[in-house]
Amino acid sequence: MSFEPVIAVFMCNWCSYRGADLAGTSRMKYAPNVRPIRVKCSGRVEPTFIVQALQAGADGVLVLGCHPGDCHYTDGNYKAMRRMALLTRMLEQLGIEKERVSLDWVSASEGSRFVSIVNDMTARIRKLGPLAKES
Amino acid sequence: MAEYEGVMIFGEVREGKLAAVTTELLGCGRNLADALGQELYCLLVGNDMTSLAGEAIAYGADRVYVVDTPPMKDYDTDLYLSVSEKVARQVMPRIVLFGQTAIGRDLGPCLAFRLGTAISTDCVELAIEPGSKLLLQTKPVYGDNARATFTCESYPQMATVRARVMSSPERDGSREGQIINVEASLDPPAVRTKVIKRVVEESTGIKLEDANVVVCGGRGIGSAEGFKKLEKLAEILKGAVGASRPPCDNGWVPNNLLVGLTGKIIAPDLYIAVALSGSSQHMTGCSGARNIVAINKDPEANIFKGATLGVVGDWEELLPVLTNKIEELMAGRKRDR
Amino acid sequence: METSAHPVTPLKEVADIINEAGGEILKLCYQCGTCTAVCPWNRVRDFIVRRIMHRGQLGLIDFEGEDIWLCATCNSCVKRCPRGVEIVDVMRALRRVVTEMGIARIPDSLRLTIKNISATGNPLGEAPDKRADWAKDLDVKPYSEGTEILYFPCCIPEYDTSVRRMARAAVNILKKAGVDFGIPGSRVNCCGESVRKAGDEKVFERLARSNISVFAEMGVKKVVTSSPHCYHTFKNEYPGLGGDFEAIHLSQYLLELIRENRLNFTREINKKVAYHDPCYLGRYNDIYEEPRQVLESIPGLELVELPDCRENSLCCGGGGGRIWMETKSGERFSDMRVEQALAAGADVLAVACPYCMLNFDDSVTTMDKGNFIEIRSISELVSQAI
Amino acid sequence: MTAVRMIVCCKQVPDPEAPPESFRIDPERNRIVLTPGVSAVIDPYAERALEAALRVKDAQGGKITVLSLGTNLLPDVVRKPLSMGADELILLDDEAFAGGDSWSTAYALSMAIKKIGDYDLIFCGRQASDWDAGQVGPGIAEMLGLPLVTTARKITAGNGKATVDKITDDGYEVVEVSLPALITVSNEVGEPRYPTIKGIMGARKKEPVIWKPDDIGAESSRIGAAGCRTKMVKLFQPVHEGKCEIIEGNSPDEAIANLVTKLREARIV
Amino acid sequence: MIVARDYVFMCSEPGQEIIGKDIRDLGLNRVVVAACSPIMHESTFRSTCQKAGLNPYLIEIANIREQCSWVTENKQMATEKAKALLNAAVKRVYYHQPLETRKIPFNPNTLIVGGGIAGIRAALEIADSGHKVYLVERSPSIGGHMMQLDKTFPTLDCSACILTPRMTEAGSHPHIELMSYSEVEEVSGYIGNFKIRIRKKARYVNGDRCNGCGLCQEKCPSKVDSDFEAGMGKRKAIYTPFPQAVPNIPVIDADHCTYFLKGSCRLCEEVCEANAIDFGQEDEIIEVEAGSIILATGYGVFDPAPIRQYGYKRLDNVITSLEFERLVNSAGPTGGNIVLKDGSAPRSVAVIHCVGSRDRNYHDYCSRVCCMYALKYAHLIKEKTGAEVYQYYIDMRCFGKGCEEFYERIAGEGVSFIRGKVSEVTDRSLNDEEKGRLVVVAEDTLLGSVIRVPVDMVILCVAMEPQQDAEAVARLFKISRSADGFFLERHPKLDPVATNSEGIFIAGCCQSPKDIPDTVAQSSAAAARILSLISKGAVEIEADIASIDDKLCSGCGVCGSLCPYSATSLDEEKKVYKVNEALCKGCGTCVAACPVSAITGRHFTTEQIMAEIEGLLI
Repeated sequence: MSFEPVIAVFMCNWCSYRGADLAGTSRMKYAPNVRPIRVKCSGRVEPTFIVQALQAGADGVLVLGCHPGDCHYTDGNYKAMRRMALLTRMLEQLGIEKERVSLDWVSASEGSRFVSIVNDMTARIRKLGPLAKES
Repeated sequence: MAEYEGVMIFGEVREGKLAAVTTELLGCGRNLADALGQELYCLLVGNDMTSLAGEAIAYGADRVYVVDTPPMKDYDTDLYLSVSEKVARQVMPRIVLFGQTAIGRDLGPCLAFRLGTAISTDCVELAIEPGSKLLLQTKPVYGDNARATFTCESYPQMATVRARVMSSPERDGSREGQIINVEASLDPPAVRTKVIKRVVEESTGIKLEDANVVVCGGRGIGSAEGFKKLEKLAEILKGAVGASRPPCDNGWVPNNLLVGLTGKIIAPDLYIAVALSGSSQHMTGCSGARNIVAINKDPEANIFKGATLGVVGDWEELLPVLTNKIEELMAGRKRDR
Repeated sequence: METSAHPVTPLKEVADIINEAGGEILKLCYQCGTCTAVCPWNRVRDFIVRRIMHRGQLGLIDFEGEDIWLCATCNSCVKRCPRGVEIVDVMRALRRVVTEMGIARIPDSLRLTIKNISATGNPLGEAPDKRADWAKDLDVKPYSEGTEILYFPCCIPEYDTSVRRMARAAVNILKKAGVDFGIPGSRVNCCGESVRKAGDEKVFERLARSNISVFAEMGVKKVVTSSPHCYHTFKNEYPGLGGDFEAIHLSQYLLELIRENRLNFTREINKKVAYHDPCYLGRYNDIYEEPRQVLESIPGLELVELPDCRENSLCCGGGGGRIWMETKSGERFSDMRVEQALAAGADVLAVACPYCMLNFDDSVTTMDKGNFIEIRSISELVSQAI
Repeated sequence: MTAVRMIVCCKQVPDPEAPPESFRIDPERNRIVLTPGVSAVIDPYAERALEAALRVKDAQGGKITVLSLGTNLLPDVVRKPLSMGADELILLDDEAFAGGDSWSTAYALSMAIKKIGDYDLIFCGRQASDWDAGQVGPGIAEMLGLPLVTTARKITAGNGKATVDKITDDGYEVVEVSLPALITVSNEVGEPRYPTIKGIMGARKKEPVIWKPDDIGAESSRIGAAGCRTKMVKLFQPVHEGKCEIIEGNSPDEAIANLVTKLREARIV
Repeated sequence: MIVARDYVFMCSEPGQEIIGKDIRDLGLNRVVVAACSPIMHESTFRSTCQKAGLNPYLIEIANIREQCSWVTENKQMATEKAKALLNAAVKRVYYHQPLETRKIPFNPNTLIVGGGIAGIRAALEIADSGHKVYLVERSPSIGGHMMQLDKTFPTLDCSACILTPRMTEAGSHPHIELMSYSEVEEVSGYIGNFKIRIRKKARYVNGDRCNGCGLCQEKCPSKVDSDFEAGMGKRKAIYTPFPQAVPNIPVIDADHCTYFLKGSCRLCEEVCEANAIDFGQEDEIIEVEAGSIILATGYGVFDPAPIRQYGYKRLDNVITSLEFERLVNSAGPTGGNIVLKDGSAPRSVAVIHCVGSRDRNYHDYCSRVCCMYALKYAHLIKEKTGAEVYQYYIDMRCFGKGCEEFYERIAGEGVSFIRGKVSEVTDRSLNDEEKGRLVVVAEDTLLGSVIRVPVDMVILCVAMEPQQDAEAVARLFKISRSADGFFLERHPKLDPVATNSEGIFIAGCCQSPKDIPDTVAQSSAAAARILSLISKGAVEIEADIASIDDKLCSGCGVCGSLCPYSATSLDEEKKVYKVNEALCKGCGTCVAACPVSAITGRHFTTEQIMAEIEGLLI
């Protein structure tokens, strides 16, 4: 059997979580590999959450927020973006491929976009293979 | 196998005369017999054809086996098979040849199987291999994309021969030979087929795709009247008229005469292309022709690329001359017979 | 089918097969008829594209009829479809059903052409080892590793003497510009575009994969094509099958050469030239400007526009395998196009596609307009002026 | 009217419509080499034989068993008769059958037909488009002792006999033949039908029966290459002169005279 | 864990009762519900807990419907995922703390943006109940698109006649502060306490002095295409868009005013007896406060020029529907005469539906009103000119009250209906009949043939589209837009009036294309929602906000610099930062950024999230 990754998805309460809900109410189908975590804003996602997720067994982490400019809290998603840059360096130090973590935008009306992002991510991580866990 | 000796050809009768293919077979059989240093036999089956045995001798047969009886008037597989089997077993020829005709392609294989030997059909070349003295039977295969030469080590060695590939010998009325009448001992239960009706279909104009000769005109013909001249030549050659696209488009000829990739794809023996340039579309339709003769005033025309023989010049001058010459030739040929 | 008096039951199976063959997008069609009304066929005869879409939705396609073979894949309808239905793909799917399942006759000429391409790698069924014969006397080398550019003339100019001139002119230009290039040899196949449009996906894939591996083996990085069909296929369809090289159409490349001052125009062409946008360059790939700019850079040349131009260009009728099929006199788009060019007062109808060239040449001949207008490829015109 | 039990012999051949340039000969091994793009098809004459059988079935009802002998039979190809309306497909598919000639083929087929047993009519193509021999039909008839009608273009069957329009050199004959009988079918029978989608769906559900030499009780010395009575000594491609000979002449008359002479010399006219 | 239960409709009354009973009977101190999305029913279950005496924040929801069972094809995988989700919720709920919500006062003033029929209607509803409304309109007068329309379907009553009384009412209402020629520049705050900055553009006319005599407009030498007349007529550089304008105070269009362009003229100033012209006027920034906001910004009109084959702007007598509205209006530039560019009356007219609507290349959606107004045009054309009318439609959509009946009536008037989308409007003629006319080419899909109809006038029924600045407006008010670009409602069925931003409502065509009755209904609904908020007098604010542990805070100020609401500030005395709970919205940015982890984001604490992560990735 081929490798099936586990992907933790942090979603902001206002846009992306609702976008994911819309995918559900529209009965779209997507990879079952994702594990959703609701936060109020993508700006709340700390790098340690992501590292924790990777350590706890996730092969990839997706952070989804509102589109730039559309943040419910004005600019939380920009802050998430800046934190992402920081995180990338951290991952390098930890020897984790930076492709395993991705930040993207999904609005409340973009159920199908959510689906395609999730599916793409799953495919990408599937290609990368399982994350070598520190023993 | 010393007991198998001589070359036997199966003779066919058309309109009270020896069929053209039979004289061709006699010519070819003669050569084979000479190569073997053996005799040439002709088997004639039919009714009321006493004079023809002599004809067969005049064309080269040494011995003629004649089965002349009313029930044999017309061809019937079972009847003919039983008498030819009888003759073959009796005479034990080394080689048996048929024309590749309706009869030949029916009777030939049946007889071969009945005699427990093999046959090559539709041969275009026959020869005796000098060493083994076996019959080399060459026939086109894969739509004439290739030719194959066969031999067969069982006897008699049999083949059917395509019409018009062998030449008829000159008739020599002074030749002498032996005529042997064979009793047809008919076995009625063996006849399981019955011909109810025979229909001769008048071939009013030969269909383009079936014609052995096609005279094809292009845009240079210029008019429907022009095509009349092509028709005349086609008629003399017992062929059909074709056209490239412009004449069809212009309504000089009906659309079903279109030769080309998008029209009829034909493979006649002779294809005479008159005043047509020979676009690749058109060439695809006629490239199967064995011989292409092109008449065009433009020496650069594409048609010359695919042609075997070409004449550069104005078709209106050349065609009437050609038609006359061919007419003379054909008339002469008729007189020869 | 059209006149069946008894009730016809929609055939879900057929609809499913069409879907499988790649026509699933046709479900979106809401029957507005835009496709019919923009289809050039309807200038010469009825061809109700919309009805085919609806029949396809219900599975009531008439596979025996000629309708499914008419589409010249000019893409006019697709460009305008309000529902984004890829009508050309639907047509392709219908043809696939016929070619793959063998449930109806493929028009003879098309069938033979597909077999030719399949068996010999070119539509004329000519010997593969004669592919480079067109350039025998031109002192051109076959492509070898390390050469910058593969000039890909398309099978038609390579094998059909009547349009050979467009490829020979291109060679002349490339040589004069000092371009390091080579031409395809016997291992290269037809790009497969028309086979694919004719519905033979398998043959297309085989040709494509073969070309891709031959190109890869020879280290081809950049291909300049004469034909928009080859260009489109290399650029948009080969990558999906593993093709990894750059494709550029000759007209684009000529403009590059002109901009880099590698072509020196020494002669004037004092003629009115109308440029005909080929479907596969224009509507498929949005290349409208480069060919015009190349023509405009020729000294003395006056460019005139035809009434149906750019994204509304009138198809020559040669796409989608139509080049291999008979089009009745009076129904040929190329005749209309030549009329348009004549009406526009053009001395030359400039083309950028071998199919267009074949069709227009043919139209000029059958319409007997050879004394009034010339059909010239852009490469010929440039070659003449340098 | 009783249902007619029919057997149709169908051969898989390289597509005869493939262009000549796709044919090459391997002179070493005396074999035809085709480019990979040449597909295999049911021999067009055999397809017409099947069509003739289907028409009998349409008219009188009946059962059609298709019999195919060969090696490397392609499922998609040999299944076609099923989708056209045949009821059953039997394949004689074994390496032992390879390299046969008309004799060994007719033998193997006749053994298979014996095994099938119940039949009224056997159909073959008048010849096959590859070797154009036209012997297998007569051969089977001889081996099974059946009456034979060759080159048929129309067949009606029933009441223990068949009425056949048989093509002759100058027209046709209407022949009555007692059943069982073997008929070879000519192309004049007309275009074979196309499979219907329903037919294709139905055919997908039918599995062909595969018989090996032992299944039909065939002697190994009489099948395949071992059973050949002919030997191919040479296979070659006729040389087509690529060059066109331009006939010259000082006048049109002379040019044409030269042309006609050439034509005559070459025995073209 | 004490108890696990399975029930089909947990959110139903009996379902909730099960939870309540267990809390009471078993003394539960945490509850996990594995059901639908928390967006749907978190508040339901919170109140269930509250009723049963448990703090509402001690519940956690595992979303195993929208984000699990509905989206997963493989049943086994779905079950695995559901297990993980449930496990996470259980792990997380352990760290939940009881939290208290608090109430803050609600400002009863309302801001309404957009003075079309939607804004006017809502403003009147609210103002009539005695509450203050700020009605902000971008153009010089309220009235919106409805003012431009001639007749309204299906009743055919005069649009202006029914609208102007409402405009006047709004203009003079004691509780409505009308701010025309004004635009919102900045919005801050939150439900109950919005602060809005409004730019009042310079009119160069003193509204207090102007008596609306109109002399200035008469004398002004500079003529400009009138937006109101959809380019079919002209106005002056000093103008009111139309005679019934509210307020009836002209504005000077500085871009076209001779004085502003060339430095001299001032004719208007000369003729104004009231001395109302004030070239020195400048834009004014006004700040207002409001508890709630209604966006009624309306729609834009699709420009059909990119559909080149229809010839708009290239061919004379190809006009848009809005242009036709002005052409046919008796107050319009032709006095209501339907005429061609050359002044003659058309003999036949083609009306093309769905121009820019239901078209992937432009807008996917149906604009909903075109079929009906197209029928109205047929009637008006027939009535006024007797010309032949051809309706080119794809589907006739006549679903409103009285609309199907209207369709029937118009059909009876002898209009030709051609089912097919027009492929081309051309002036290239094929015969004498077509010469000099417009030829409409389409497949009549019912006939199954392509037909060419020569006509004199072509009316393009253009799509309604989001206002050009819809994106900027959505950003300004922090609301979302749907895929089509219109403002997104909170729920497509159950809450079409609210947005995802508390306290901000939408009404009319800024939400989606709709006709006048639907617009008015939605406006009234928005007004009702606001009145209910006002009547509560206070707004509950979420408890899940930030708090700073002053023992840990180093006073670095990172939180203050990051907070979009400036909700943290330095306690000068303790030298630590503190949270202003009325301002904090709980986004958690500061929590994530605090270098010494002194800030806790309540209900989304690091422990809670960590526990959830761990639980998810079993």
